[in-house]
Amino acid sequence: MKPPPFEYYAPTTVEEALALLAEHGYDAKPLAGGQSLIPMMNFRLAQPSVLVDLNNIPELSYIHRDENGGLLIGAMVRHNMVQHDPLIVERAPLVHDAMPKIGTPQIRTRGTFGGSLSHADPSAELGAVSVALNGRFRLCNQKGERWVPANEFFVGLFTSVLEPEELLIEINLPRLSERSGWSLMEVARRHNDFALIGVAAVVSLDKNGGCEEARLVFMSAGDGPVEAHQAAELLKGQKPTAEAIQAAAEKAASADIDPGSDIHATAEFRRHLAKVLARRALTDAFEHANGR
Amino acid sequence: MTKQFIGKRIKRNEDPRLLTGQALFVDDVEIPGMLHAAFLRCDYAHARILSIDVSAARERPGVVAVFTAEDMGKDWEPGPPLVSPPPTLQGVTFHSRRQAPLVKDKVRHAGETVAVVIAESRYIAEDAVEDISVEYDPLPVIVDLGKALEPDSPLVHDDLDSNLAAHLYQQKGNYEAAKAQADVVIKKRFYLDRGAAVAMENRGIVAHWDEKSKQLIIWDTTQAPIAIRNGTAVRLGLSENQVRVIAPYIGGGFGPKMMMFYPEEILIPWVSMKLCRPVKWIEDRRENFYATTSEREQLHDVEMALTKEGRIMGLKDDFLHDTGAFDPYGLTLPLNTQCHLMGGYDIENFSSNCTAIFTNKPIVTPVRGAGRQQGIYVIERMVDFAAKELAIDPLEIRKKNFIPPDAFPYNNVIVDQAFAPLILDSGNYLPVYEKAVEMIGYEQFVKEEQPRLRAEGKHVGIAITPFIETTGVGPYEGARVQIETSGKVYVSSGYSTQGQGHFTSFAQIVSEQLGVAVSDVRIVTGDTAEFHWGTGTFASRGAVVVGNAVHAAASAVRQKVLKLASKVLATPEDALELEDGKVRIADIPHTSISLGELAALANPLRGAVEPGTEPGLEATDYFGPQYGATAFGTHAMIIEVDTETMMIEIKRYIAVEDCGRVLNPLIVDGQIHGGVSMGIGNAYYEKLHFDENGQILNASLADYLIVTAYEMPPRIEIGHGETLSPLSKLGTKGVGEAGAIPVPALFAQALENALLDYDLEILETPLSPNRLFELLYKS
Amino acid sequence: MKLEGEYTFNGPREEVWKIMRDPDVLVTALPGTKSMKQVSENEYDGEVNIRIGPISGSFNGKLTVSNEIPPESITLTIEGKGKVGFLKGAGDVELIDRGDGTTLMRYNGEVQVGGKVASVGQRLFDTVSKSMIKQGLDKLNETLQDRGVR
Amino acid sequence: MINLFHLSVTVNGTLYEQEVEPRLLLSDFLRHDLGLSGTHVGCEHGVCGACTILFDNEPARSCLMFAVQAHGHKVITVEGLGTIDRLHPLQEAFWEAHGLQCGFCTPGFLTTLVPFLEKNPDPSEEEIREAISGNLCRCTGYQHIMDAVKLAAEKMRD
Repeated sequence: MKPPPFEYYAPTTVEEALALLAEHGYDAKPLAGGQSLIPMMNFRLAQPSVLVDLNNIPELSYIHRDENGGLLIGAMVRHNMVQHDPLIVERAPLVHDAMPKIGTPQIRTRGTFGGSLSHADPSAELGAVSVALNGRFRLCNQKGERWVPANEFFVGLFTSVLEPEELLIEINLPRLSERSGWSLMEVARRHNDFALIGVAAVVSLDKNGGCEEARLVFMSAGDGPVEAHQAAELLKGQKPTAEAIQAAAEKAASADIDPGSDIHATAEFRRHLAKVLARRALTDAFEHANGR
Repeated sequence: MTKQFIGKRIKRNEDPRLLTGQALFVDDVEIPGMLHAAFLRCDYAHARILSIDVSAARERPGVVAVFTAEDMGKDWEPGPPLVSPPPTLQGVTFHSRRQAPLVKDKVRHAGETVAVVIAESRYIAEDAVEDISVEYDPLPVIVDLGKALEPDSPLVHDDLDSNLAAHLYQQKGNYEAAKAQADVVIKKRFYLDRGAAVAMENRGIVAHWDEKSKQLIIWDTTQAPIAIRNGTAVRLGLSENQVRVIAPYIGGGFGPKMMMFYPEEILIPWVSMKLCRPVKWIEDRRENFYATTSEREQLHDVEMALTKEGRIMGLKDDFLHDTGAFDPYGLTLPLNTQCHLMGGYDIENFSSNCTAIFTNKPIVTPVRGAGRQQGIYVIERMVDFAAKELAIDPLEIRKKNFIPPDAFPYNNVIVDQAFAPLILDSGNYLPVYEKAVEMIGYEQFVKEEQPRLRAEGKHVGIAITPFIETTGVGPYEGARVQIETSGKVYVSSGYSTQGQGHFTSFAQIVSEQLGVAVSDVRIVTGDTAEFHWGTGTFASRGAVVVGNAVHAAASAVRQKVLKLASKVLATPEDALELEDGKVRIADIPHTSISLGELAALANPLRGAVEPGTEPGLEATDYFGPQYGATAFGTHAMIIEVDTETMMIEIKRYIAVEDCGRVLNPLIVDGQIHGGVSMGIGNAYYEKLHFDENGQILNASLADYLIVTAYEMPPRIEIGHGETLSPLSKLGTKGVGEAGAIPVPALFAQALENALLDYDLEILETPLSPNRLFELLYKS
Repeated sequence: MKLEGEYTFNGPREEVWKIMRDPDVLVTALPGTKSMKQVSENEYDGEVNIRIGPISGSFNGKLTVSNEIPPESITLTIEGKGKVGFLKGAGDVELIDRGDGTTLMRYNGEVQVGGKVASVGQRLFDTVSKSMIKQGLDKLNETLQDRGVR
Repeated sequence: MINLFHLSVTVNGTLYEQEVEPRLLLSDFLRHDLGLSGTHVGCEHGVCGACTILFDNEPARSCLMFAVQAHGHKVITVEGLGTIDRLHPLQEAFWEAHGLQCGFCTPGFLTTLVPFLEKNPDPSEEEIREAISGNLCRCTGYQHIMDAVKLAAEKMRD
């Protein structure tokens, strides 16, 4: 199992990288952590003729505060750096919770935040998490940049709005509002496997303890992160009682998601799991919210 | 003689090299000028080859040669059968169909080799494989065991009138008569699906034909180097002494590395001779799922006849066995299954038809457990259902039916995989069983803990499953033991090792005889230049068959040592003792001579050697048992099930084993741990998913789920019984496969117990969260 | 793998039928189709390059049309083969005149994938086939609009 | 059109300079070009963990990196941990606790665990399980490996 031949470039600045992508366009593939791309190349399912290696671009590796109490994360920050970063713990605890669920310890030392998002795998944690957190992505090409909300970034299986000559440069995660809570839950065959179903929940409470906003985003439930809008609508303004949560979970599982079947789980089993996890995650998230 | 070494937890001789990356595995062999092979394997499971165009591949820079079946000319010939059916059985039908090195006419399972590319690097070889274009005529595919005998089923082998590969019938007593007198007869159908062995090291071969010396050296990840040597010599028209097969350190075997002949095992040496260049082929992981054998698919229709008190009067089991597209391994697996269908129980009447079936799936040969897991699954499930039906405590019904200690040797009448009568040599089952019951705290759990946890809404279950393992079968193994003038001992055997700790446990046997440190005994296995005779590593037989051969040879050397020393020290032999690498006079320890000095004296440069004496302190001996030694064990488990997510957690795991004399408890424990982990995989994680086209839908380690540290119980608590086998001096029995054998039956019992309120009836393995969901929510 | 579903075209049945049976339209509609040429009345040979993110594979194959009852129903059979594996499938397509100028398509079929793609990519099949069918039908619908059908 | 790349990498303290094809996997470079065959290859799709090496002191899958990517970096393989006469405490612990059988997966466990134990001198059962969750072993059932890690932690503490 050896990868096919390709041309290799190792730019040291974003400018160089964008120039190379512009030059080679559709045939080129940016190489971030490579933990998803290289297996596909070893299987020869992916045969890019040009690789633009982003691992030598220091300017893409940082975690900063933004002026609104949120975070700015460089696309090439590696998972294990995120996992142990105090700023992440303080300002994006949901991301912190997600980290141990991503791949394996060895994958996390190479895999990158931006690489995972750009790969747009529907079972990836970070996609669902950044949608749940209302994240925004900064995409650049040679001509300039654009900001895309996370929930508009993913357009299909392994497919995002990224154009061939474009790079995801930076991720912005806004700070959670007061009295908000979060939860991330997954069911997987083995500890490290892709989730059969996973869900990220972010909720906030109004001053009367009612649900101000709820965002429920599923993994492995469609061709990208799947946001349960109808379930969220049900909860809005409601007191987060067990009944309200159950109703929302059922709505999410029956109406909001469109899971597929594979050898590990039928669509039916996935819907069942989605209902269970949505209930558990919402309950957990509202408890968090009440806790502060 | 005091046991100084045998039975001690001694750390392994082989480890320092393995721990520092200094051990030689097949893919570590580097020879100047070595070429690399990659195979074109057919995607279709059943297809006629219309044409093959390799021209583009041949033209690619770096490609040295490309071979198809046509190019092999008269050298093309299907591999020899590994095991023929038992001559001792009457009325056996057996259609021997063997895999070819490269497919000529039609492909019979996905992954069969169609062409081989030889290039300067593996990378280029794989590029060139993509250059080859083959025109196929895809044929209808038969995958389903239950449908393969239907008249309209596609035929795997056109020259046969059905997909029946073999049929054999075995019986004991008269089942029908017993059934007529029974109070109750229970009927069930069980389906057991296929899993893979997944040794962490894939297969690999390096062949080096040296044109000048006319020597062929083969490094092969085989469990049977001697047989490979002999077969290769015949196939390539060489004398056995021109072929040296080396099975170096091997990254796990678990059965499938014992198969003659894998197409690659014929081809790579053949190519090396054709090109007069060393050639390396290393199987990749995806290839491994198609090209390496796997096991366990069977369909059982079972009847059990009992008295209302729960005595088993008879058992009838007619089953189908999937043998894949070919049957080089004969009837070993079905025979093993039949030999375990009665478990450790005293059952007077038994009747079993086994029908082996050809399907368009990869070849089936033994995988750790080797047909035994299926037999134990069936009998233990049946006993569970019987207990339920008769409202007898599941522990009581088992105790009631165990073969009593005074009934050994117990003749089960039918024949085993070695075609020897299935005689259970020895055993004392009840204490082992009760030890497991006690270790898991059965009483306390069912009386207090379980009700309390159930009240909290938790679904917790307990299970206790006994089993037997027929081990240590013949025909024979041998060993040569030699004391070198350095005082160190050198031992060779035709056996091969895949991590079982042979270099240590065999050394302990030698140390016991010769009084040398275990670390001073150097064992060499798996090199046909070091020892000429042997069969192979299978059937949990190392400690029994090789162990006793080593013991015999070492005692012979001990006699030579004593004889010579008594002359040198002018002391009668019975006054001498072997200790610390010296021979001492028992009463005056400071008067001694080292084994090294004796070895030198035994091989003098001058002077006369007495007539009749051989030079050197060396002996070769062999051991072949009349029949196998049967081990016994009982595993117990406490499990918790989340009935919403179908996630399971094994809270406790007990394994009590009686494998006769334990040579090294550390190693035995390790064998049990490993077996159990594979068994847990077979119960809930591991399944080869074939679609209706014979495609494996999970031919990667991302989708074929072998357990990680997380899926294992917190601890496997191990207990031991020690009923020595009367069949050998050491009294050893095998334990290599034991751990895996009872687990699926145990797991099913535990699930049913945890999910009492759902009234589950589990008739299949492996299960999965998805399958459990269907069982719980769709029935 | 089973494939079944419904799709609504904003156009009359006859028009939908027409574009469905027009190879030039199909080339643009079937995702990744590079070429398609009619080899007999009911057979088309084509080359398809399926690309899903970094994964790509080209298949040479045949599309066969049978049980044709214009403009109501048709059976499509595909067979393709490439370096990454093979695929074969058959499906019945039914067009129902909604009577309001729109047409309901019902499709029901089975597709099977083999080779490398099948053995390591199975978790993606369902999602891939769903999205490819949707892409294709959306494209057809667009063409329908472009042709100014209303 | 194969463009060779100049690779300069420090492996186990030795600087190696070599021209390599971009597609050459780091695992193959270490094993076959440098002859450091202690790094084993079990799946080549990043699941089994046998090929784990230390890349700038972090455990990484060498089958999921190209050799060119190691340019200017520091790699440590199992050969760099200890020698037969001077075993690393972790290697000693694996030996004493029988933490290996066929030994094929072992180098990957060792390279994964060395930095882990440096960061976690007194790890809990759960932390150890997590640490080795990316390494598959078919022989041991992991129990003796868990024992070995605890033993190694003790050894490394004093």
